[in-house]
Amino acid sequence: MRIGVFVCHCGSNIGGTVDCARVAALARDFPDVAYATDPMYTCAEPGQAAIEEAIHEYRLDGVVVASCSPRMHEPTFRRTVERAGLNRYMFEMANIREHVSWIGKDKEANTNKAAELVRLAVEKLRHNLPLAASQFDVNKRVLVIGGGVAGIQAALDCAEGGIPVVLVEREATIGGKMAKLDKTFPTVDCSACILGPKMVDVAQHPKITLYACAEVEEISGYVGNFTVKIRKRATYVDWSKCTGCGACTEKCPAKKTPDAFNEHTGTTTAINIAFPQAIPKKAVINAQYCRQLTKGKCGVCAKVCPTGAINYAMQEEIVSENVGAIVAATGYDLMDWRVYQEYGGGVYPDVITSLQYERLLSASGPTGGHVLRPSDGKEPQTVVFVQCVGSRDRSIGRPYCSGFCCMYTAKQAILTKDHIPGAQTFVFYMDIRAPGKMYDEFVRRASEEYGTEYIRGRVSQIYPDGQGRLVVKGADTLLGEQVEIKADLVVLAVGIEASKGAVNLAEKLRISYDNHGFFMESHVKLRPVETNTAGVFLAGVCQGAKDIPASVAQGSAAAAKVLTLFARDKLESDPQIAQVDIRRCVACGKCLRCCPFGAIKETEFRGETKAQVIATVCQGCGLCTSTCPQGAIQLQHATDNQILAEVNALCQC
Amino acid sequence: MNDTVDLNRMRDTAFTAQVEALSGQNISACYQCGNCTAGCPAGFAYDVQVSQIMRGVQLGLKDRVLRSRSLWMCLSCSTCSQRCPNNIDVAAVMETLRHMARKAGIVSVPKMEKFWLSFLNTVRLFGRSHEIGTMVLYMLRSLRLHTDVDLAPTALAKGKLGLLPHIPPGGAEPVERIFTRYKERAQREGVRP
Amino acid sequence: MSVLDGKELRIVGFLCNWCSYGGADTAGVARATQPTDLRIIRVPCSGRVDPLFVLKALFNGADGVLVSGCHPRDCHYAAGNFYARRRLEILKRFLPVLGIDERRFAYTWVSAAEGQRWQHVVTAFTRQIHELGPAPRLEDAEPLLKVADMALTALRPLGSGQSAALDELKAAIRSKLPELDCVIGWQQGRDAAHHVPLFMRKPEDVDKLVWGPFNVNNPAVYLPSFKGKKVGVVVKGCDARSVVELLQENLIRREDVTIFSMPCEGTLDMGRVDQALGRYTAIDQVAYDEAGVTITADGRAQRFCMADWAQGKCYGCATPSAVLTDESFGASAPVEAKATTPPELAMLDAMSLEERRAFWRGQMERCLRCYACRNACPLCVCRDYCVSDSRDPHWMTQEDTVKEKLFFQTIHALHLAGRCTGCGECQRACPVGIPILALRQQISRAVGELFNGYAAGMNPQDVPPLLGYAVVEENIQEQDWK
Amino acid sequence: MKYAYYPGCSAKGSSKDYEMSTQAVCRQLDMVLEEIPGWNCCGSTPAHAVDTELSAALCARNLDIAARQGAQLLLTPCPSCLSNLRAAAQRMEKPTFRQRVNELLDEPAAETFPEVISVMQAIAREKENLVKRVRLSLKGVRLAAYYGCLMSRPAERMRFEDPENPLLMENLLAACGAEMVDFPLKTACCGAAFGIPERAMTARNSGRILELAVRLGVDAIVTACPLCQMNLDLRQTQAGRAFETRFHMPVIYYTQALGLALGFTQRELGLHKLAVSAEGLLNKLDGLRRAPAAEGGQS
Repeated sequence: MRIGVFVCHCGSNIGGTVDCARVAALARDFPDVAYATDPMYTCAEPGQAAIEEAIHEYRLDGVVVASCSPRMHEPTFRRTVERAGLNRYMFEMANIREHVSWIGKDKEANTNKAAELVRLAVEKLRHNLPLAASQFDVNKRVLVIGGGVAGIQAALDCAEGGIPVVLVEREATIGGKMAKLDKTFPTVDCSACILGPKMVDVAQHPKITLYACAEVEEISGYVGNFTVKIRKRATYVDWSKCTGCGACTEKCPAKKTPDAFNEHTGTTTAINIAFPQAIPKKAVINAQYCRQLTKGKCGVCAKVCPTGAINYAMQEEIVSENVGAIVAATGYDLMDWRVYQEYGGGVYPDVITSLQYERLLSASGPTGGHVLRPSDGKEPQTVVFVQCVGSRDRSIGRPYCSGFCCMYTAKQAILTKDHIPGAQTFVFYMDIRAPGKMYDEFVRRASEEYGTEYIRGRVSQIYPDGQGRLVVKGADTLLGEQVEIKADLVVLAVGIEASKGAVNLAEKLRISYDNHGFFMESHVKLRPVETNTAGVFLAGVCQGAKDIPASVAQGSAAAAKVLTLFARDKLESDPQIAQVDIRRCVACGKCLRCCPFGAIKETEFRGETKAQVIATVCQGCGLCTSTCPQGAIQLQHATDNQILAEVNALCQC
Repeated sequence: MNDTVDLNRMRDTAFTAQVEALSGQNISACYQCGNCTAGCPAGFAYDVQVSQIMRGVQLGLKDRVLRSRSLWMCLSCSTCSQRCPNNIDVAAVMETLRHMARKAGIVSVPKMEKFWLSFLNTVRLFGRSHEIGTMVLYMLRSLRLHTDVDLAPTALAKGKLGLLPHIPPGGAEPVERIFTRYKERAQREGVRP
Repeated sequence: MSVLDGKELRIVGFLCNWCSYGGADTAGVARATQPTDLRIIRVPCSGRVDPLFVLKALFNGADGVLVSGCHPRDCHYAAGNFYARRRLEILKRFLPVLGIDERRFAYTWVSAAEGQRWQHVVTAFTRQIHELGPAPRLEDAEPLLKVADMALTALRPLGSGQSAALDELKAAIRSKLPELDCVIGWQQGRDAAHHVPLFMRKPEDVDKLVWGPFNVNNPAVYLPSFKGKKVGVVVKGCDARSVVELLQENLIRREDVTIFSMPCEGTLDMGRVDQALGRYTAIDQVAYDEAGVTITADGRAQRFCMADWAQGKCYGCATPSAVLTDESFGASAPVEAKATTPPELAMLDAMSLEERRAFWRGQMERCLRCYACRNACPLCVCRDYCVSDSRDPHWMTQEDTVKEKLFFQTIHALHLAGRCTGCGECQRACPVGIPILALRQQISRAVGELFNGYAAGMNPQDVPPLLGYAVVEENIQEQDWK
Repeated sequence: MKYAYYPGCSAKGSSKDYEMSTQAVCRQLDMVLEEIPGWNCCGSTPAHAVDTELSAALCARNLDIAARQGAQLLLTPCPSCLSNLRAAAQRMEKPTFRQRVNELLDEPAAETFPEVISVMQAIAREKENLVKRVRLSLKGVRLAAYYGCLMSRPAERMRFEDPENPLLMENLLAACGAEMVDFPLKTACCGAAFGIPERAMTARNSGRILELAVRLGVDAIVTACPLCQMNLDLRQTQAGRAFETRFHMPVIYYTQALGLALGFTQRELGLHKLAVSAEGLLNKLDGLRRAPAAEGGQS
């Protein structure tokens, strides 16, 4: 082999504490090194050109660049050697900046270490082989999981881009949490008015197939070629016949059915359409409360339905869809705040969640938009808002900030004044997080124009005073005093958690999730929409707390990623994947058992069972390689021999 | 007191570290939410609120913290610890600070110490606590002769207060030895017993 | 080229590309000063780190090895670090038996954002290695050849097995033989005091079948070579566990194998027996009594009481009857439920690290590199493609050094991690009698400690612990770097 | 069943009624409470307020006595004793601390101590037995359970139900027929520890609790703590003065309430020792019992 070594000075970044010329000189004595030099800036245009020239001039068939982290410039230099006609995998990097010059003070030790790292890279390179990517077809359809505002945005953008979309929603209607909101900050415009048209677009778009009351059951396949099984729950209403006229809901006698859409602030009927703007606007029977289904007698809805859509015998159904990409937009749920026994643990009717308060504010809510407190239906005069209930609280294992509570609390305080001009509002807060556009101004309006009293401190206890009001015991840390308020209504800004079932879905998607069930993006800053499973993208709060504008932006971003992926007819698979040596394989299945991606299958080879890597599924972790005792499955570009070469370069006594 | 807090001069990080070590609590975890203050049943009698004491410890304002009267008014009810969102055992910090103050000879509310010592004296003498004994000793120490005398008639009438101390069958000597050893050790280590 | 003499020690790091390598980068970007000893090898995932890489480095002069991956749950590959944690923890507990201080090896988790933590880990680990000083080399140890004798009591009475229902067994084999290609058992070998494997294909072959303490071979070793054929196998309790393990690993199929079993009363340590018999021309007689056997060779009679002359593994054997069987005859004496340390391991336990190095140095000098250990192992299924003589992957050189020879043993032991049933065939087959089983036993002990008493070869449905993981490992206490 | 028993000093003084009723109830449930011999004061709040090691030494001596008797469990009626004994046992798990404490003792304390639990927890284990032996139901009586601040906090030390909302007392009394209100201040501090040196603080905290109980319309506050009982009962006038009112709220021990249900007389339960008489409650009970008898003649 003829290897060229380029020891970068990176200005004084490396050259300051490493004798680069000496490293290059030492490198000339390493086996197979035909050329070594120490350029000032290797990644700059002239530096890259110099590599290309050297490859031609010295007939190099491999290049080592000793400079910054490969996480920074490996792709850059791979392209450089490729331009000069080498295979991109005949290139190695030695990280002598982040791992040497920036962390060590002793120039002699640094120089020595840099030379060793170059030697390590040279030894690795001597065991490298040219690798080539293979190509496969893409099924240009996308699955969007979750019909909240993020999912709706992703679905609409993809559909507008010409891509058929399958949208799966667990609830009876799309719209998610945003559909439950009365108004939105910082403009205080009506949530239903801005979300409604988008929901209708979803319903009417020819490219979008919507499954409501449905959940993803199983996912198999890989980027470009996923197969998804979707479980459609029994709604007991044939939606192809249901016109959404609502005749059934008027006549249904089971009027004590819990109203999940209204966050249990009221009750509804067993057959029900979630809210007037529901999409799809179809009735659904709640089997637990339906008299026909529980007791076998009633049948009122079937009698009154003008189209004969009621079908009490309906069974759930599994449908299969083939897609090339998946957007997860499963949103969030409120945490179960009843762990706060000091706030009553849910037994005081006038201590409610912020989402319940939205329903009380909303004209389509159970009180028709009049703020009436649950216990006695009276208008509250003193309303206390408590922030960070279940956020930033390590004692209950929720150290994170839920992100948008500060803003909606300000909004709710403003709306309270709009509804009850004489009301006094208090907000207990720890820090106000209002970094968005026009956000801080909005919060200040709440206190300056709407007279909301902001009190910096947490609330220790909330309890009834025995005279119909609630005692709120808090602190004003700015005053350095204990404070106490008698409130008519207390609204808790309850923290968010990943939506129920998120972890289960993550396992199906084979994507990572954090300790709290939020899905992990590929890179916190630079790949915030991608996951580590190719072809799976994230949108909205399922990835972490965010407000509506950010959710919508991420929905669009996810759609852009899907469209980018689908811009090509063929996809290339990364050649850095595992490969089976058929002779050595004894078909013991150990690799197959531990592969995190299900990328290994059994195959027949001349009558014998052998392992086979599904190239498009393999992600290149190499777990199989370190599992196989026979050494029969080798991760390309990180084979046993390549790593051994590195170990031997360092340790050889 | 109203002087600018000169953080270059007044910060005593060793103090913060010592409080952390003795109490076993991570003081830097406190983000000043005020929950401890909010729930404190003695807060109204404090000169410095609990959360402010925590802040003082964070900043290493040793003198200000150890001189606080609040340390002596803490009821040790642990409401603060129970509700701390950062899992800090605030009551343990308060107790640690009180012990540190005592050892440094700073007793901002002497009557509290007097009461405790009176109580412990009866325990030392009789092996068990004795209400009237405690009260008499306390009145003598604090010169508060009127203390609770209004209650005594009722309590005596109801047979709630025994005039004679109740001494364990084996005598009070084993308990007295504990106190003696404790006192000796405290003297050896040069701290206030 | 090497580390700077006197200043640095040789420390190798294996870092996953996604988290820890990024964390080290972050530390660099933050100019977080660190000791310069560490050299980093970038791997895709901590799950890619074969524990043998670590051993290779340690054998070849590394003074310390550090593996770092993504935090549990944050693995770029979802679960790679979970597998790594189990394997590396086993490795950590394996090192001392070789005479290597386990503090020379550490594994931890550092995310790409945790530059500070990385700086802290590197500094602390480097300090730890400097406190330990340069690693002593195996070759520098004074060879120690002595093998200590351990006093032993068995968990059940050992005996000569002569009350076994051999005739019924033979009848059963005869009746099944027509459906089977072959039944594997034992027959008399060169004389009545040595038994060898028997392959019964015809009814008259069955007459040759023998039972007793000379049946030392593990017939399970032959099963994989019969893959696809219908085969019967006569097993002792220990052999049955090998069969179960082979089933668990898909190396044989349940429907192809018929298991005949009788409770075993122990087998003789033929190494010691042969030594006691010395050179002889002919065996005159082998007479069995209830508790032992008397061998008369060249007119000289010697009695071998099973309680004293059994193989080491027999004393702690808790499964004298087959754990899985199709046809079984007779029941074993009750077994005392008690955890025991195998004698080979107990001997090493009693040694200091230095003595253990000296021990292996001395023992490995005697190794002939004949690979009889490998060939006798029922779970060594690579056979023609053993990594010991392979170029790709090229784990070992052909150099005849103590280091390479011991490295082969560690390969074998680690490849058997969580799989070795402790049948001891490797040690029995060793022509020079090196107690190599101890290495496997140490790993099995670690597996048992870590995975709630897991023992290999007990149930074909078990998931071998190293092919699985738990998000929270109850028994693994990770080093905290405070 | 036999239990090792640590009564605490107040049992011999200010809370003789607690002791009487506890003994009576336990006797009825076949629970034999055997006082550990030669026990001493746990040091209560003053000891740990002054020094943790001294406090632990006083406790350790008692734990040691119980341990040497071979007890697995040690019962105490008093939450303050419970808290101190448990704290000492917990702290002494740390070898350095144990060493310091042992230096104060005649001889080093036993390596393992019995677990200390409240008598209430032991009675709760006998709940079925209790229900069977109820002779006079408390039906119609409205009670507020008040645990005080020490019983359930700190949670990891006390391991006594939900630290904010324990329900053990409610369950026991409800099993006897009583109507238990949700009492949000059930674990609030009454300030008893400072009853002597800092009356204002005590009056204010006690007053809050009494005020809420009055508003909730209960017939009595039921407590498990001798300090709380004495404070809320004996100092009720002081608290009333601070709140510019006159409270009349009986504060009884839960064992007294259980004792009534089990058919003991007022005297057997020490109810005559209350400063604020429970006559109203007792009359109500009597009335309630007579009423159904008059109506249907059933017993």
